[in-house]
Amino acid sequence: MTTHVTTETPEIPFVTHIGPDGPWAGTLPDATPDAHSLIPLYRAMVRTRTFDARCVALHRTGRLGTYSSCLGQEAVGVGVASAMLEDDVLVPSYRDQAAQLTRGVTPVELLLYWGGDERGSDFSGPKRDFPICITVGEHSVQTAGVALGMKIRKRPEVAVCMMGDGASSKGAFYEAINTAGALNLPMVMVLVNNGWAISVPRSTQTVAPTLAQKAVAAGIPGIQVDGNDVVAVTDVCSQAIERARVGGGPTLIEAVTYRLSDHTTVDDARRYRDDEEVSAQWKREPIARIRTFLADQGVWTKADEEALRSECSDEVDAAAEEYLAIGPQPTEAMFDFVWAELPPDVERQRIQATLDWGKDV
Amino acid sequence: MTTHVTTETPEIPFVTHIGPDGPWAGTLPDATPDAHSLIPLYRAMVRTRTFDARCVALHRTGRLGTYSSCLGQEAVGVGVASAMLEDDVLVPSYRDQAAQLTRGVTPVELLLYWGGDERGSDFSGPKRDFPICITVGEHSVQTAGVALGMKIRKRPEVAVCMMGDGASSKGAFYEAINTAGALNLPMVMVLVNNGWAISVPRSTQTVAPTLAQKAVAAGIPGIQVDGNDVVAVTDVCSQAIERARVGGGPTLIEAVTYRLSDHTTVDDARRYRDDEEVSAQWKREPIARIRTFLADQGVWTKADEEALRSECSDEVDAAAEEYLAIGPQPTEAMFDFVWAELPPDVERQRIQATLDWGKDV
Amino acid sequence: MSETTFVQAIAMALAREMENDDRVVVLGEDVARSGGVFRATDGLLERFGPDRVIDTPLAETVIGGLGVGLAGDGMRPAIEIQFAGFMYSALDQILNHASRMRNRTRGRLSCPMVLRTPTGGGIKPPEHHSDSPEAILAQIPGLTTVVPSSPSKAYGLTLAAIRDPDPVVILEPARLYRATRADITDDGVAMPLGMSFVEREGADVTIVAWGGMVSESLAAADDLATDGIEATVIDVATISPLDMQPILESVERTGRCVIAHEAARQSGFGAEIAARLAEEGLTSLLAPVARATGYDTIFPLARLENRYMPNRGRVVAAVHRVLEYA
Amino acid sequence: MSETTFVQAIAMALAREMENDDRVVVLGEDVARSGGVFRATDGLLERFGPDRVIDTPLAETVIGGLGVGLAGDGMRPAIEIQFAGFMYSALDQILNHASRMRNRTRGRLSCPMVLRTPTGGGIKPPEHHSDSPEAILAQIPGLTTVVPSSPSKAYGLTLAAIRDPDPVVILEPARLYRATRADITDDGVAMPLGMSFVEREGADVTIVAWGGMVSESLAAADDLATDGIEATVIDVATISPLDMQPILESVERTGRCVIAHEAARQSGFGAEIAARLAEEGLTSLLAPVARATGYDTIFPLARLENRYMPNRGRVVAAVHRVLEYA
Ligand SMILES: Cc1ncc(C[n+]2csc(CCOP(=O)(O)OP(=O)(O)O)c2C)c(N)n1
Ligand SMILES: Cc1ncc(C[n+]2csc(CCOP(=O)(O)OP(=O)(O)O)c2C)c(N)n1
Ligand SMILES: [Mg+2]
Ligand SMILES: [Mg+2]
Repeated sequence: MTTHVTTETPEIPFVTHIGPDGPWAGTLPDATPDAHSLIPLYRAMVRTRTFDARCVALHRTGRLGTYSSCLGQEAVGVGVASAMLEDDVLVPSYRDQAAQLTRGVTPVELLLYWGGDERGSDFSGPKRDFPICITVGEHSVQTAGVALGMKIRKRPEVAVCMMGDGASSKGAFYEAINTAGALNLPMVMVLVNNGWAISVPRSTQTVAPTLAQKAVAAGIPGIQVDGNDVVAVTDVCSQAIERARVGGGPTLIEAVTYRLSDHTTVDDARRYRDDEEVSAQWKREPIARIRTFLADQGVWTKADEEALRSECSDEVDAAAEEYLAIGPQPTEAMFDFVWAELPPDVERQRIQATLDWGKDV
Repeated sequence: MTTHVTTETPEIPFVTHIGPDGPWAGTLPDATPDAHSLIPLYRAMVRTRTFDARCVALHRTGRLGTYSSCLGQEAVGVGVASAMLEDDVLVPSYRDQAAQLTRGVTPVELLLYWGGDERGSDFSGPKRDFPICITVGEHSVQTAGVALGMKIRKRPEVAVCMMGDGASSKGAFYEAINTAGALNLPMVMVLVNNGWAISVPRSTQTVAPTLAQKAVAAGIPGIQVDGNDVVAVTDVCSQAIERARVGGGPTLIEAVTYRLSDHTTVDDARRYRDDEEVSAQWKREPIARIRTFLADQGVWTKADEEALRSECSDEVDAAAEEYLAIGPQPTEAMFDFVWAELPPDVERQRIQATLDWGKDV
Repeated sequence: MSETTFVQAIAMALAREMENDDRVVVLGEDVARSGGVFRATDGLLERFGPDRVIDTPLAETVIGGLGVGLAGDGMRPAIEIQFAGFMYSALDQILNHASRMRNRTRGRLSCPMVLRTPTGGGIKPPEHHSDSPEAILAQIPGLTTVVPSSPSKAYGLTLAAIRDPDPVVILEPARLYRATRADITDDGVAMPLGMSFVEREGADVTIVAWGGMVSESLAAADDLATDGIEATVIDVATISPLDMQPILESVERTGRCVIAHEAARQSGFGAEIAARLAEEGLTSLLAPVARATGYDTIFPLARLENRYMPNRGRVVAAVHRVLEYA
Repeated sequence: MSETTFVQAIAMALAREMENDDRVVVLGEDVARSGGVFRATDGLLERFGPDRVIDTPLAETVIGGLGVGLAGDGMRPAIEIQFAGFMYSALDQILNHASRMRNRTRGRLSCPMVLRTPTGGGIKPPEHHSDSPEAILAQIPGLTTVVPSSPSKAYGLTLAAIRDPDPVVILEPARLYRATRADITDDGVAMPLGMSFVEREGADVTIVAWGGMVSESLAAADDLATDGIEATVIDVATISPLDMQPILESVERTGRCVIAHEAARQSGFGAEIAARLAEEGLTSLLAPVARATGYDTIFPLARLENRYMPNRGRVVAAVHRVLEYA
């Protein structure tokens, strides 16, 4: 007699509303009930892409540090941010500019950050949003902490974490979703599966056919969404966030998208992936399909498009100019935010450092 | 229109052959094809329990350190060890005495270890088995390393990790099974779900209805087995191990058992759990049911039982006596295995230490 | 009458501050239902309920992360790691996140979390239960690390830690939990962080210690006194930021210094104190500095524990060494 | 003609030892297909195939654990952590397991693994990419930690590390990867671990440095020489176990010592060296020891990086301080 050791793979829903290949069938979801409601999302995506392209250009000319482009992933961030309320808290990774911009982090702040200036994380807009997390996946557990605080204070708020497919291999990610389930936290985890973690393809991270099914380990719902369909992302995130808001617990969302850019401005992706893969993915990119849809629906004209383009580049021009005009912080800025009150010995170092370097820089 | 964010919970097989309530139906599995083949398993369980009780007694009288009893969990360890070949490698936790004893770690070695002497981890039997892991869950990732080495060297060997339900909450556990899946490693992970992690019940660790389903996150098979049924444990482990041996990849096994003892000899479980729960679990304990079965099958007599009991206590008596006669290591033993070659400065410390304490202790 | 143990003093401070400030929450493994494996959170669940006293899953990274997330968004978490040797999985959270939150955001966010964990040897536990990682923590700017050495300091420094606007790690010497008792008035008065305490004054030698080594050093001072040697004993109490002033002042008078700690010698926190003496107290030194520390070996299992841990005898021997120096 | 860069020297050493010993395997994030984000494992996949050069999932705990498991069962893994600042999730594996395996099993098992990781500042990267955690590692008995300061040391010490019977962490100064070149013969000759190297001799002052600070210190020595000040420069190279002998001997001659490192000052590894001087070199010291180090603040983002990192100028200033001391 043998006992069969098998496990069925659970069926993971995959949500898409507006695909890459034109004609769309059926109604729109509640979160974006008509074509007009999609215009802000479309605008946010174009704004992000304009900003993103400028960042890459600024790096090329030595005026910005290493920068991780979100080219092709704009729908995820815009969808996530659109589904959030102001009082919700976003805990982002380094490639979530789309969400950050849409939540009100300013282009100048992001430029400062990527230009190597801590002031870029002093967001004037979403004051409670966490700074960008560079240590892959470690912010997932912090998001659980933010969500726990919301729950303890009985506030109708939700904490949202965004991170990559690579990050889904980190133990922290699992501890975060498992604990969010165990404590029934108002948390939404968005895995931005862009196919690559630097040079490592998604298939190397795990043999699980979907990342969404990792939710099963935590006993929470998991869902896959077309991450290049801003309508689908907004829909799925809205539902997950609203469910979390009313005590329904956490959700894991896998947004399937693609990193059209290099990993960062100091990476050359042609060393490890085929051009054909990239060109094929350009057909799925998130902006064109919505533009087509909006035009088909008669709510978006060539003139609208031109106006938007020049509005976006004007904004980004102005932001770049402002950013470039901001001098570095003075030397003592290294000391001024390490502790609320500087220990006397470090105060001595501060004085020495400012003497060494002179105060005007 | 709304999209329903739901995930079905996968069906997790639960394997049991010989339940607590007598009559057993059907044939025995391949790994233990007839009643005679169960006798060694039964003997190993009784031996373990005898040893375990002695350890608790030795602690009570101050002759052993803190000790974590495996009372009620004997079937898991015996089943796991019986399913392994000599050249497989066990990476155990602190409550896996049953598996260790069955693999050939001697009672004296275990007594030395729990008596606070490093020589207890210098196993004379299973020379490649890893030492007991105290940092919960951290050995899971090491097991993946052992398995990777086996795979690289193309050896027909399997690495087996054992750990608790609490350990299943650690990120290391997830990284281990996910990586074992990704690299298709010959590894078997046995989660010994004994209902408690010190004072924290299984239900606090996760809302996942089973621990076995955590396998879904790694894309590997997961299965639940009645951990108090040594036949079922041996069956399921044998299949998983043999599958791994021939390149079929890792398996996650959840063995459902119960910690009948306190967490350790310095814990008092009555402070956090009900006596009724414990008494109810005594009815499920693993030894009586096999004894009944063997007796029913006519392969085990009262005389056999008496002989076994006295054999076991004789062995444990002798072991305890031998253990108690072993003096502590000399002071310099603290130095002699830190590096293969002691750095000169530490050599000076070694000389100083031996002078300070005198050499004969 | 002395009646409060070290561990009860901690529970008292936690309860006091939970009473004072409803942002304070306690979380960790076994802290709620069982009140902590050492009883440091005893009674808190009953008193403050399951919203504020939380048994987490067994996972140190998320325990650290819950602390960072809670504190970064306005709460005052006091998290427990069951033993210092299990803290390393949370180190990324402590080092890269908790200690840097204020700096990274230019003060927009901060991280007033407390991480409590038992430290040190002396209780003959299983492997990995005797770590003394204070020197690792001392390398983390933005983090405060304290090691109370008595019930009153446990009470006062725990209160201060919870009230501090930045992250604080409290290393609690496990061997003191029940070994020491004192009269403590639960008056909610904190002791200052960032201050070394002179526990005893003597003109012949300065002994610097913290945590479990403070009582050993005081005992050593007693032994020395019977030989007519008068020692100053300084309890560093706050490892970082270090208050060097009393040490420098004392060594100016005594000219001789012994530093005692349980951790291995190399790169232990004693090195920093000795270095500061070599930088700022060189002219005071009449003899080489001596360190009475754990050896540069692995903390042994129970049977050799006493051979490893520096004790009053080793402190006395070190004092004789620095005194005999011509 | 000088032609091998620091990072190429590492790749060369890895290839050499993979050729020599088929137990050697390389694993980590991006090490195979891409040859490492800095190219330190360039060409290895092509040469040794996917069984021995392995891209792991993005998970530092399991990368550490794979190392421990492989090494504990007879292999010779050389794992890569992409930046030192991401090593903390693997610290439990390094500290509790890799470094203790031999001791815990009384020599039955050992853990000859190598962990390579870029360290230090100077490349203006994003946050968390500039950590210098050598003093954390120096507190771990049973672990060897090296910081090569040149292409030839990178080659020789990497070979030695792989051949060492115990775990070795190699901290590779990222700013040296491409900044330095040397003529290297790929002869498979290792350099000794556990040895400090005198890089330059001078009678006036001893400068002790490692990694990226060695070239800054040599540059400082050049600057000082134009003022007639002759400095000895010692490259510690192996942080732990520390070879103090050349330092003590040099300070005996010079009487003055400056220790330079990038990490924050408090409890940095400079403290251990200064402490050893206070213990064993006190009579040699004609002036207080000085440390030219990073400040006790968070390593800043790119724009202030140069303000944070100690450089030849700060080393020179420190030398003047110890020389001016009467
Ligand atoms: C803990 C940690 N390990 C390694 C790195 C180096 N690193 C930066 S980005 C990256 C890949 C991340 O991939 P993914 O999570 O898929 O996000 P993506 O970059 O694709 O958005 C790696 C390995 C890091 N920043 N943090
Ligand atoms: C990393 C780590 N955290 C905490 C502890 C303290 N501790 C020892 S056993 C234990 C509970 C473990 O529960 P489980 O994994 O279910 O195993 P069991 O003891 O039930 O066999 C805890 C929290 C530890 N040893 N290691
Ligand atoms: Mg990715
Ligand atoms: Mg358990």
